Amino acid sequence: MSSIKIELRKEDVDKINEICDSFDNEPLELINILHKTQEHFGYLPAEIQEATASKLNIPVAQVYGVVTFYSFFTMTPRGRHPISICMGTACYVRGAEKVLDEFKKELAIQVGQTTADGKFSLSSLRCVGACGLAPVVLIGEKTYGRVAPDDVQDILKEYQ
Amino acid sequence: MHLLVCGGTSCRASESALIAESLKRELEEKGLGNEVQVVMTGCFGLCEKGPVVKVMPDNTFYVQVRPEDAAAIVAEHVIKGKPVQRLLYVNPSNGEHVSGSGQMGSFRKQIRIALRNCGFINPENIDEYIAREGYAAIGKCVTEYTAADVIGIIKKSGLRGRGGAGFPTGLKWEIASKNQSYQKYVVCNADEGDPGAFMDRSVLEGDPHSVLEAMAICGYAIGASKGLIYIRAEYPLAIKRLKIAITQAREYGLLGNNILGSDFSFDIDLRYGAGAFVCGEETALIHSMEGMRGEPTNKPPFPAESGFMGKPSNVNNVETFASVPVIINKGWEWFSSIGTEKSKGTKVFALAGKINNVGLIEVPMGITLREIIFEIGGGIKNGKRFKAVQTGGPSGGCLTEHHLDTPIDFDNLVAAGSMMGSGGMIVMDEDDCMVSIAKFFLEFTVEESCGKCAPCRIGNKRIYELLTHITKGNGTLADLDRLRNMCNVIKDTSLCGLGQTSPNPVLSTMDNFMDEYIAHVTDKRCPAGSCRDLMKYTIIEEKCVGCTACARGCPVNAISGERKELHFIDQKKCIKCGACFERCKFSAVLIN
Amino acid sequence: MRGRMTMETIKLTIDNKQIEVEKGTTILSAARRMGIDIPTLCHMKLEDLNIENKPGGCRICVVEVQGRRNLSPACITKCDEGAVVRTHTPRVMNARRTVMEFILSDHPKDCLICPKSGNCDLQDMAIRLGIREIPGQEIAEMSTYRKDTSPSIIRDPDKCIMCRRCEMMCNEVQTVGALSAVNRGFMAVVAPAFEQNLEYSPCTYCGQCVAVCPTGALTEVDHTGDVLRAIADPSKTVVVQTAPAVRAALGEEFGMKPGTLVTGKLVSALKELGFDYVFDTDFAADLTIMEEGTELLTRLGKFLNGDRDANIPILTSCCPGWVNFFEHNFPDLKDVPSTAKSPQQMFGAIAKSYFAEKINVSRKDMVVVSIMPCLAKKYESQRPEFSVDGNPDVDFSISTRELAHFIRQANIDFNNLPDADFDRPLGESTGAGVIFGNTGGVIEAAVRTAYELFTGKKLSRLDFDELRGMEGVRQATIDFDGFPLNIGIAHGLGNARKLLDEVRAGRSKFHAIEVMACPGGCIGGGGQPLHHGDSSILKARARAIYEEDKNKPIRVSHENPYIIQLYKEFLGEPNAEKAHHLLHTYYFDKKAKIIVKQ
Amino acid sequence: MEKLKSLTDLEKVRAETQAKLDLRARAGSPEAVVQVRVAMATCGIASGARPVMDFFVDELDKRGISAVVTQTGCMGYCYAEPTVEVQLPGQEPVVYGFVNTKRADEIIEKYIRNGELVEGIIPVNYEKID
Repeated sequence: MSSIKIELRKEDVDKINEICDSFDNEPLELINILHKTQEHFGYLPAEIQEATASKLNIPVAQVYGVVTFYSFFTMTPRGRHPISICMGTACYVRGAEKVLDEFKKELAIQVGQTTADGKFSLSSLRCVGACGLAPVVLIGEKTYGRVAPDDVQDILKEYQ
Repeated sequence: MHLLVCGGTSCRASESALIAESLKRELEEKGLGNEVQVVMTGCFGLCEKGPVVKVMPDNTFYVQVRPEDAAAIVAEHVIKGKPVQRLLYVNPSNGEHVSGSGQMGSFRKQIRIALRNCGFINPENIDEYIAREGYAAIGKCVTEYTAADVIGIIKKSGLRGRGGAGFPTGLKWEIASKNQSYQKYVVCNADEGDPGAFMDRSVLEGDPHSVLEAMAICGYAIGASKGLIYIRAEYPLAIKRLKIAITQAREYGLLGNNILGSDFSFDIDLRYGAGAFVCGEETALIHSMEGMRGEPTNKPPFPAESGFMGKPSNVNNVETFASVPVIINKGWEWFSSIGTEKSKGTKVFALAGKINNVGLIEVPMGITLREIIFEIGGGIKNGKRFKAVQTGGPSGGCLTEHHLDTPIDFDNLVAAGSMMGSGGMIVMDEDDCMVSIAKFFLEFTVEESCGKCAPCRIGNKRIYELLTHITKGNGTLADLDRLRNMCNVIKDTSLCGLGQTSPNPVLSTMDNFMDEYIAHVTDKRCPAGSCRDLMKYTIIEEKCVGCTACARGCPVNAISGERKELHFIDQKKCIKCGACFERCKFSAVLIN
Repeated sequence: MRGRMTMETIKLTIDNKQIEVEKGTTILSAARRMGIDIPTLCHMKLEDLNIENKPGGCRICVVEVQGRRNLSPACITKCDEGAVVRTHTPRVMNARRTVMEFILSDHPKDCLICPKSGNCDLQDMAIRLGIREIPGQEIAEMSTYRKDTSPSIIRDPDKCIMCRRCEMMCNEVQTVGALSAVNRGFMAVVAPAFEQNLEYSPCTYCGQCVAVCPTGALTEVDHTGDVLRAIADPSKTVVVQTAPAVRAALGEEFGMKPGTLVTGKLVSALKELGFDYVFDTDFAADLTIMEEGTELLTRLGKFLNGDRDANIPILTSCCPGWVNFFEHNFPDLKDVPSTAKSPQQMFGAIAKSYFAEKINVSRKDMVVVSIMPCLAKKYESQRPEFSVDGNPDVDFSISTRELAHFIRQANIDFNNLPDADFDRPLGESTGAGVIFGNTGGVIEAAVRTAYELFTGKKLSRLDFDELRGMEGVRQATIDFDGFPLNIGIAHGLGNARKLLDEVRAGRSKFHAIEVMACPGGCIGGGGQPLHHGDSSILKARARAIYEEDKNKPIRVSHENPYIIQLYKEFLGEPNAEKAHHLLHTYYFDKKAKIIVKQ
Repeated sequence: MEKLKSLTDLEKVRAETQAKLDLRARAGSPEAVVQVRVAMATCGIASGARPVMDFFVDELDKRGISAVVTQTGCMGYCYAEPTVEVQLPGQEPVVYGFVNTKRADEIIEKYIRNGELVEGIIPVNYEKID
């Protein structure tokens, strides 16, 4: 019940206000607003959620409830090279789990985490729809198809 | 002149390479090597009649060709221009030989209705859509038909929702049309989330206008002026093309006020999903569109009564909408002539898994799994044995050999313990452990459950844990009873469709592959050899030469043995990583 | 109200018995009307208060409806014509049991040492369904979360069963928005933003979440140990005050009928417990009326003289949950509420000055304990502005529930205690002080005094029925001898928000507004014996309060002889300097702030 | 773009576009061109369709072949992505699978220039409805 104070840079506050204004500060647009905000900031830390809630005049608990409901939203910054492993059924039956395990082993992080140097982050995602290439791995914008666990080291080397 | 020889996997297995060689040899001998070329092609989708040879440009089609037939084809057809009668395809309906592939439509297994423009038109060019009768259907509706007429056509066409349970589309529209309100909404569910399904994405990327047009038709029918497309944020290309399409349609006045000079006005906006499978459920989808957590609510009230912003809303999925304009253009009689008695038209499937021709296919309802898998799909990859096909994604079940000849439609799939779902079709072979497959789907459900109701939130987690327990070799027969009971209760008591169907992958694998479950719990054995914890690595005495490669490669030093002597794996230490198996050059490591 | 018209009715069969109900009735209420008690867990309905929680989430109330593929939740399924419903078939019983096993498999099993033990809806349900084992518990992971202790409320989210009652109270009824469902699936739970402590949320500590929590996930901070130690300390003089609503509810904890007044036994028990002086917060309520009433008349005078800055309407300020609420949500209006402290704090201030001097005890050797129906009082007593050199005016505030525990622990046979009287001077009160416990009571008490002071005439009647009742927002105009005084009343913070929005917009027609954070007022406070969703309990307590008022020989605050004496001996005049110093306070802007970094 | 205010307006756009497309495809017509359609759905792009499309655009231009290269949606042959459909004037379109820049070069030189079919054709395996 103590008064909450959050610190943000002016340009960040301005950006959040601009995004909210562009949706007429309409709480119904919360998900679209969060999409835009995450697109800009890369992630949705607590301060940004506070500022968004304050601008939209809704409880921040509600914003947090929404952020934690949808897997697309993240509160941790992603790595410079975000790695996503498709865990769709087609990829799964063609061995995506083993590929994921290999990435975990090589990077020593779990799904949802970022390496200490901020270089890589690991996530699994639902079908990307490239089932013909299963198993599929996305690093940033680049797609790797028919990935075998043995390929993982070589793939990571591209980003050394 | 070209001779096309099918080089698809299953034709290749039946000597298509030899056929091509023979043809080339015959042509060389006749001095025609330069004029007639022999070309290997991809699969014709006719594997059962393979190998096939097609003669271009006259499109003659030969089936079940043998290398020794090459001489006849060259001598008769190439030189004399007379088709070799005995090799022609026989139309099964009348027993006649068919020569041209143009007359062979009947043996092509696929009909493209929802996908009619995908791969033909430039999706970013509205003129190309219009050139293929685009927006003629909405034109027809606003000028010739009343709203009731349109609903009548859709009802009579027999179109059922392609998103899952197959609710009759016309009926849905009718209910929404009867609920009076100054504002109603047409919602397109493009939150395709089944792992292994991508047909909606393909339609939106390849033919976005067909969805826009259909939504307008629906709006006209139910009396809505506003459409919303709820689309996954993970589909950036589809979003981009939809935005372009909406802009172009607005520029032409095909969206907006007074469409084509009529009194009817309709416009469409996009709403983005944010990665929650449960938002495919229509009440959850509506809450998500309202900026809230995508938790479903009890039905009734249905969205047709109280949907987006509490207003009557009609929700259909992408593929359903994509089928609508053609029905208006070509008539309900045409549409309802395709398919089975209770399931009309076609269904798009995303065929994937252990199959040769992974792809997006559209087939008439009533086709058999055998035709899909062994003809269109080109059979099982690497010549393995077919084991099961999973349809309906996490809500569906596994179908087996017994179901291969069952005509596929909404009701037959449900009767077989699966469902149509959105149309993912994952083929599995002998190496796939069905307990693990069930576990895979439950892991997905656990991840995607919204958490609102107890059976889905906790029950699915408990099923997942028990399946894990079983795949680790710790299960008992009593656990199987408990598993089944939990599944039945979750189905019976969950709040929304996600929970009500989530145990299906377990129940259907239990129904069809009980022996595998029993092998896991009583013999502590995984028949498919895929459950790592149940694998046992041993060294075959007769084959081991004592090279020490396995021992050196073992990450946990579980292998002992002197050089040139028999090695031994300590089962207590073994972590079943398989390194020894991979390293042994003498196939002396046995997995069982 | 709608006129009497023929309701469309529906006939259906439940457990082979026919019933006819109004269209729209749920299976649950139809069944209950027939005496079929379908068990529920998440569902909660407070009749007449317009409060209902029906997420349909727990699935305990499922029943079989002929022709439906799946079982239906009785709480949200409306009756259909001709429906055939069965509530205890093997299929239903198995489903109910299995679902209950699921819920329990993700719930800690420390019932023996849980603060809710014996008073827990989940425990009762496990007993009712005869759960004897939880199959698979040995391989079942439990969802666990960080615990949180605030000045008033303890959260143990491990025990949350996602019934959503607290979320509904916090958001829909109170519009506080401190709690929300967060996460998804197995890890879904109700929590403040970022799963942080309530202290860093807009929580008002109204305690309505605690009042409705069916498990031990939300409980009060227990201060009885501190009180016990203070009593045992011979160097301390321990003074206790007890709030009006406590006497109308405490009996329930000892098996008495709701609405039983236990004032005399309460005093006896407190004496048995060893408090040196047993006083009544009602005394301080009378004092509040003197101060607040005077403030009202002063502002009204200015207002009637055309002063637009007179801060009319005046808002009551006795409810600490409400004070927290406007500090968070309406800081721009912080000059509008009365500056009068709450009765609890007035009592503390007077006890540690006037009374301490009287008995010659130094401030630091006096411990003031309050028995409150309220959890926000715990926080209020800890506000720094209510202390002198770090010594709080009220040392400990314990709830009605804590007091009941305390009495039991002290081996006191409450039911057979003789009645006793409060000590003097701070134990004497009027009927006006008593009715502070009900919604509308503060303003009624204020009207009784203000009328006589404003008009100089005696009231011909003391019961203002137009100010009473359970409607969330009420209004009345009282004729102040020709001047129509417009009064607004809200209980439940969501209702208060409606009135405050009008004040903010300058559209309010009221001269005075009473706000109580809790539905029903203090009798429905977050520290009261749990009502378990039965609103008839709240209504019985309200009746008891009015009954106590009726039985009091003096029923207007300014006639309380000890109040008169207090002003004469110590304070001087209401709102005068000393009174102002001791009995008035100021408010803070607690809205979340964004600090811009350069 | 002009707003289409009636069915007649719509029909006009349809007829004009269709005529244009027909002219492109008709052998001997003054506007006859080679038409290359690259399947550019997510799966195609993921498999490398974009560089293939760029290759066709650049190389056909460089090699002086009058052609129209457009993108289109998924053709359904996911196993054979990237897929490209080539239509020579007056001929049935032919779909090639597994097209990389090397195979694109072969398609230009052999098929587009000389009409010789190249290995890797994907036969049409479905019925059209028009």
